[in-house]
Amino acid sequence: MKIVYTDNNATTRVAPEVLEEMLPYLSEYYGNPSSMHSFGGNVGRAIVQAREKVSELINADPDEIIFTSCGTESDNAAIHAALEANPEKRHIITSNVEHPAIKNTLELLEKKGYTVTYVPVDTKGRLDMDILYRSMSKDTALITLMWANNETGVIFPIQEVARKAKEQGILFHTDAVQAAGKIPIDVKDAGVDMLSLSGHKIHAPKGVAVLYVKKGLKFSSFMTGGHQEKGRRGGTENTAGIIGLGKACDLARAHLGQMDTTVRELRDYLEKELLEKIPSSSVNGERSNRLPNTLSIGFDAVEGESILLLMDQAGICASSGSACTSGSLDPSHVLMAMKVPFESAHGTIRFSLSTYNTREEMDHIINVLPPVIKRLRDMSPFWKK
Amino acid sequence: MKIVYTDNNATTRVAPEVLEEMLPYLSEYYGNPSSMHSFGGNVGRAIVQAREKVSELINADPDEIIFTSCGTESDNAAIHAALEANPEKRHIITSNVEHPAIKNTLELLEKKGYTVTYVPVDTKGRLDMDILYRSMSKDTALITLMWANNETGVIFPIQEVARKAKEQGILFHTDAVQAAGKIPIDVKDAGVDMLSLSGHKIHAPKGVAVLYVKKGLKFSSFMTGGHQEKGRRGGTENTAGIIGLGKACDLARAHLGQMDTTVRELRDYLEKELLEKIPSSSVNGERSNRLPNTLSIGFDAVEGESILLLMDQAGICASSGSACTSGSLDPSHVLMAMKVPFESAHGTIRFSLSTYNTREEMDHIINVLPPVIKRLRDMSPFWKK
Amino acid sequence: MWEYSNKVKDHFLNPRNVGAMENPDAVGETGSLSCGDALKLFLKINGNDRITDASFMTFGCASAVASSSALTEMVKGISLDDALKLTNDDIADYLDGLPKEKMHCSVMGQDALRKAINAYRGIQIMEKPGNVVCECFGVTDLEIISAVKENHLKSAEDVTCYLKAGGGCGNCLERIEEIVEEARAKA
Amino acid sequence: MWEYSNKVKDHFLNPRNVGAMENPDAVGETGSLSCGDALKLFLKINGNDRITDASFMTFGCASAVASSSALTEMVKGISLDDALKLTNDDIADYLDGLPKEKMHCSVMGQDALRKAINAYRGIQIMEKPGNVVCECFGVTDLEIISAVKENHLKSAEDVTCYLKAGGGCGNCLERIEEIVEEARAKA
Ligand SMILES: Cc1ncc(COP(=O)(O)O)c(C=O)c1O
Ligand SMILES: Cc1ncc(COP(=O)(O)O)c(C=O)c1O
Ligand code: FES
Ligand code: FES
Repeated sequence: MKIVYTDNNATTRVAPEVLEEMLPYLSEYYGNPSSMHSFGGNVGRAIVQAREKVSELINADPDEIIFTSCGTESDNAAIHAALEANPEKRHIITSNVEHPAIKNTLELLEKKGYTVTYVPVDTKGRLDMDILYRSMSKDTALITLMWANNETGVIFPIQEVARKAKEQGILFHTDAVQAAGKIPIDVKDAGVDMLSLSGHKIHAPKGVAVLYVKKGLKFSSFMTGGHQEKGRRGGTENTAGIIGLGKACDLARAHLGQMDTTVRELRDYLEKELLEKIPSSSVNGERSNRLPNTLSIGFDAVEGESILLLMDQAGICASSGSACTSGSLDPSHVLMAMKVPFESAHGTIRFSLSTYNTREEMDHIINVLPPVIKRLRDMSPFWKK
Repeated sequence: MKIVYTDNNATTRVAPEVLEEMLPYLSEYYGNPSSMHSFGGNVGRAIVQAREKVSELINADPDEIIFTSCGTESDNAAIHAALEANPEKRHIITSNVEHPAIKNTLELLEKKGYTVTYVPVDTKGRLDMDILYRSMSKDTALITLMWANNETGVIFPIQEVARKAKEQGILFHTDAVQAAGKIPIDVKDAGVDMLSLSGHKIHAPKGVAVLYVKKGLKFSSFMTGGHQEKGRRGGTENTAGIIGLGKACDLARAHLGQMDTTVRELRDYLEKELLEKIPSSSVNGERSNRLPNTLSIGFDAVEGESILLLMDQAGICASSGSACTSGSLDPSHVLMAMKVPFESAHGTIRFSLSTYNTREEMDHIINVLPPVIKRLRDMSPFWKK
Repeated sequence: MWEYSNKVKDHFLNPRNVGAMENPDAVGETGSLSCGDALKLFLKINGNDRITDASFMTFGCASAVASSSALTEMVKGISLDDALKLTNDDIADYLDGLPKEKMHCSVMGQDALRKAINAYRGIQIMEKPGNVVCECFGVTDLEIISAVKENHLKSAEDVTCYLKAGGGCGNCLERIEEIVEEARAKA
Repeated sequence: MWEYSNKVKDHFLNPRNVGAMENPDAVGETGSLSCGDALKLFLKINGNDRITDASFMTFGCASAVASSSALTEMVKGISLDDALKLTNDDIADYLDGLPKEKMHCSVMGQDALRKAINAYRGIQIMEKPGNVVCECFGVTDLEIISAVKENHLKSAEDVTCYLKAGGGCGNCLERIEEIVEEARAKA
């Protein structure tokens, strides 16, 4: 059965060009980039190039790029660095729809005596700017906001907040794990101090990611050890992963236009058809200000896992709006924060596209989904025909 | 030119069998193991198997295995967990020859108010057991000792110390990054609470490692985020790396015998010949109690980098006993701790073999090195013929 | 994906006895929209207190559907007294097991069945004995204690798997852990 | 591996003028065994204060050898006054540059040359002007200040690259940073 993969906000396929670039470093060029022998030196040079490519995607300087192992590590490292740089400040500002990498980390810090303001979003997933600005104080060490939301794709006004943060001398970090490669990112223009991105969301392999740290920022390592990454991240470098990420950033840069046109059109087509063909369905998040590849759509009176498994029978991969794989049974905290009614929150599906998706694939989904929803509604005690 | 690679304590080649096992997960099986769709589920199953294979190498249970990104992360995570589990204790014991992943991390903790005892080693690299035992107290949260030293290969009496630690209710962690795959490791028999190992030292790729955490130990995550690794390590799993590591552990287990025989014989042969052919040369570390693959040998009155570069001209890869790639100019802290005289410390070379090395390769080194040392001595102001 | 048994998959993909029943003799309802799963069980009961037919409507995940479907198959033809003896474990066994995280689906089946029979017999069960511990899912301490005993639960995590309690905001987890420890100490 | 220029590689692999000189007119020594590199420079000087021959013995890394070799080539045939004007940057330039972390090797060359010439001229240079800041490498504050000025150093890290100071135990790094800042403020 052909797989229709529309779960690209969860993870992406490794681009064949990326794998090709990696393979030599998984076979003959296995040297340690820190080694003295020229065998290791070759690898070191390839890493220099990868660093340049990554920096070009976000308009950073190469030595502002620190390679890490995942978006979660980048987020952890950014928070750690901000607090170490401001040991006397005890307040952090974030939103209430952040990824667990930020959310859970900050919740632990609350237990250690930090105060965290979780700025709420409205029913469209938009940040309450008023609360955000009013919560900024002399005691604020860090503002961390995701550039775009992984579930709804809603984009936050990063540049605007970064400017305000700078005015008040507050460090600003953005989790751009979902934004990178989908919309243009320019760290200089946006004025952010730190930024996270993760390789496996942009067709690089899992196990490699980036923390951008603005030049001049006093950075304390999260992962302490050897002198790798100029002493900013200990641990032998994931050479093949890093080299793959370099190539993936090249490709992502080349594909930004396509994201904004082809991919957006496919998403809009899928959205329009599903809304039309399936009654009592609704889109989550501000439609006009979303990532071009993301569609979060709720179907009343049915439950997400069941929808996913029936779609799976037809080869369609997507995500649900619940966090049930984690053992939690509530709708995701993002949908709860947006006050999406339980009625549709439990039945929310996220489709997230990539440049590999086609119109035929959208048509397949559009054919498969309406009878799936009908079948589940027919057995739902909450469905009022 | 054929490369003679004898720098396996730095990093190893990815075994072809390992790469083969990984490749499907770098191409068609790119799903997220946490996903609901069966596409991701396949990957999840492969990870379950890898976890079993890893646990077999060290006689652990599969759910005692936490996958991390590097040995450094495992070390950081172990220290973090031990301190979180004992919030009232402020003392840590370690040796003065640990890897920077431990050493630098503990030095930072000293700045935060912890007391660290760095138990010294003697000139053979053996731990001072008396100081070690006398430093244990009610305030000790953690003893962390490397199983085997990366530079000299000297093995510490892990089981003995673990037993004493247990008697006194002190958590015991061992950095087995160099020991794993080279000598048998049995966590149950040794009685350790936590153990680090790193994939790229045992023919898996760089970017994947393991922290073993004994069942029942109260574990606080170092990397906080999603529910991966049963909530003990956030971040999307490095699936291909993990699957490769599973295979590498299988191979390592199968090759343990060969390590103890063939590899040890090659090492001993190399050692004997070099000592014989090169005057004023000496082995660092207790010869009778070393990893079978490691030879740290010092040549008086010459400098390591020069030796390495001249060997590099003949295709031989090894390491020097200085940390000069890190910008430091002193001999390594390990050689300093052993009070190796500057005379030979600056001229120390580490050869570290693997099961891929051959007798012909040893002969190549034995032919190349004597004239190299002579040539450098001829221009050294410190060489007294 | 949850590693479902083939039986679970079969009952999810081809659920038996789906749909509202006309003129049922007994109805049992449990769960709610906000909880993420709910089951409405319909029974036909003959003069001998024997269940002659059963059907269900379910809102929930695959294992909720499969548990409901299995339940209706299991109760057809047995006496009410025997039906009352059915436990959630029996439902899980019938399906060749459920992932631990999904055991609450079988609990839901047991619950709806008992409610239906009790209602049929005119027995008034106090809706919620004990004090509510988990606000998110309205679970009481007595419910937790009895689940700990019946299903040999060992931790708050287990309780969440069986009763969902603790699976929402998580505020109640510490209290649940205490209750589990007490109940285990007494057992 | 350090990314050495082809010139550095050539002078390392094929060093010119290696070896002790018989009856040299001047000798300059710098560095030590404990420091990890050392250079002994030998000069022949004619009646016109012109260097007619030079040779060296070096203990150290590839760039130390290459810097020594380059130095001997550079000084042959020039006057002592011109030789005194040679700086470490000249040596590095001659080699098409040195990695920053290895600049101290060129400093060593300059140092040995000045010592040899001063000794030849009978000038007594106070061995170590200033107060020792870095115990590990015996480097003084005045040495640091002059290196900061001559080589436009910006940080303690730069000082380590040029003078090694700070590259051992690291205890002196804070003090070096202070000195650098002061010196830059005055410059
Ligand atoms: C003893 C020891 N511990 C820890 C490490 C760190 O491992 P990694 O480079 O995978 O972070 C190494 C490897 O250099 C090592 O030899
Ligand atoms: C917004 C956001 N931040 C962080 C992460 C974590 O990235 P990783 O899984 O690479 O740790 C993700 C991915 O799930 C994400 O979507
Ligand atoms: S009160 Fe129990 S999960 Fe919220
Ligand atoms: S005193 Fe300067 S490095 Fe030790």
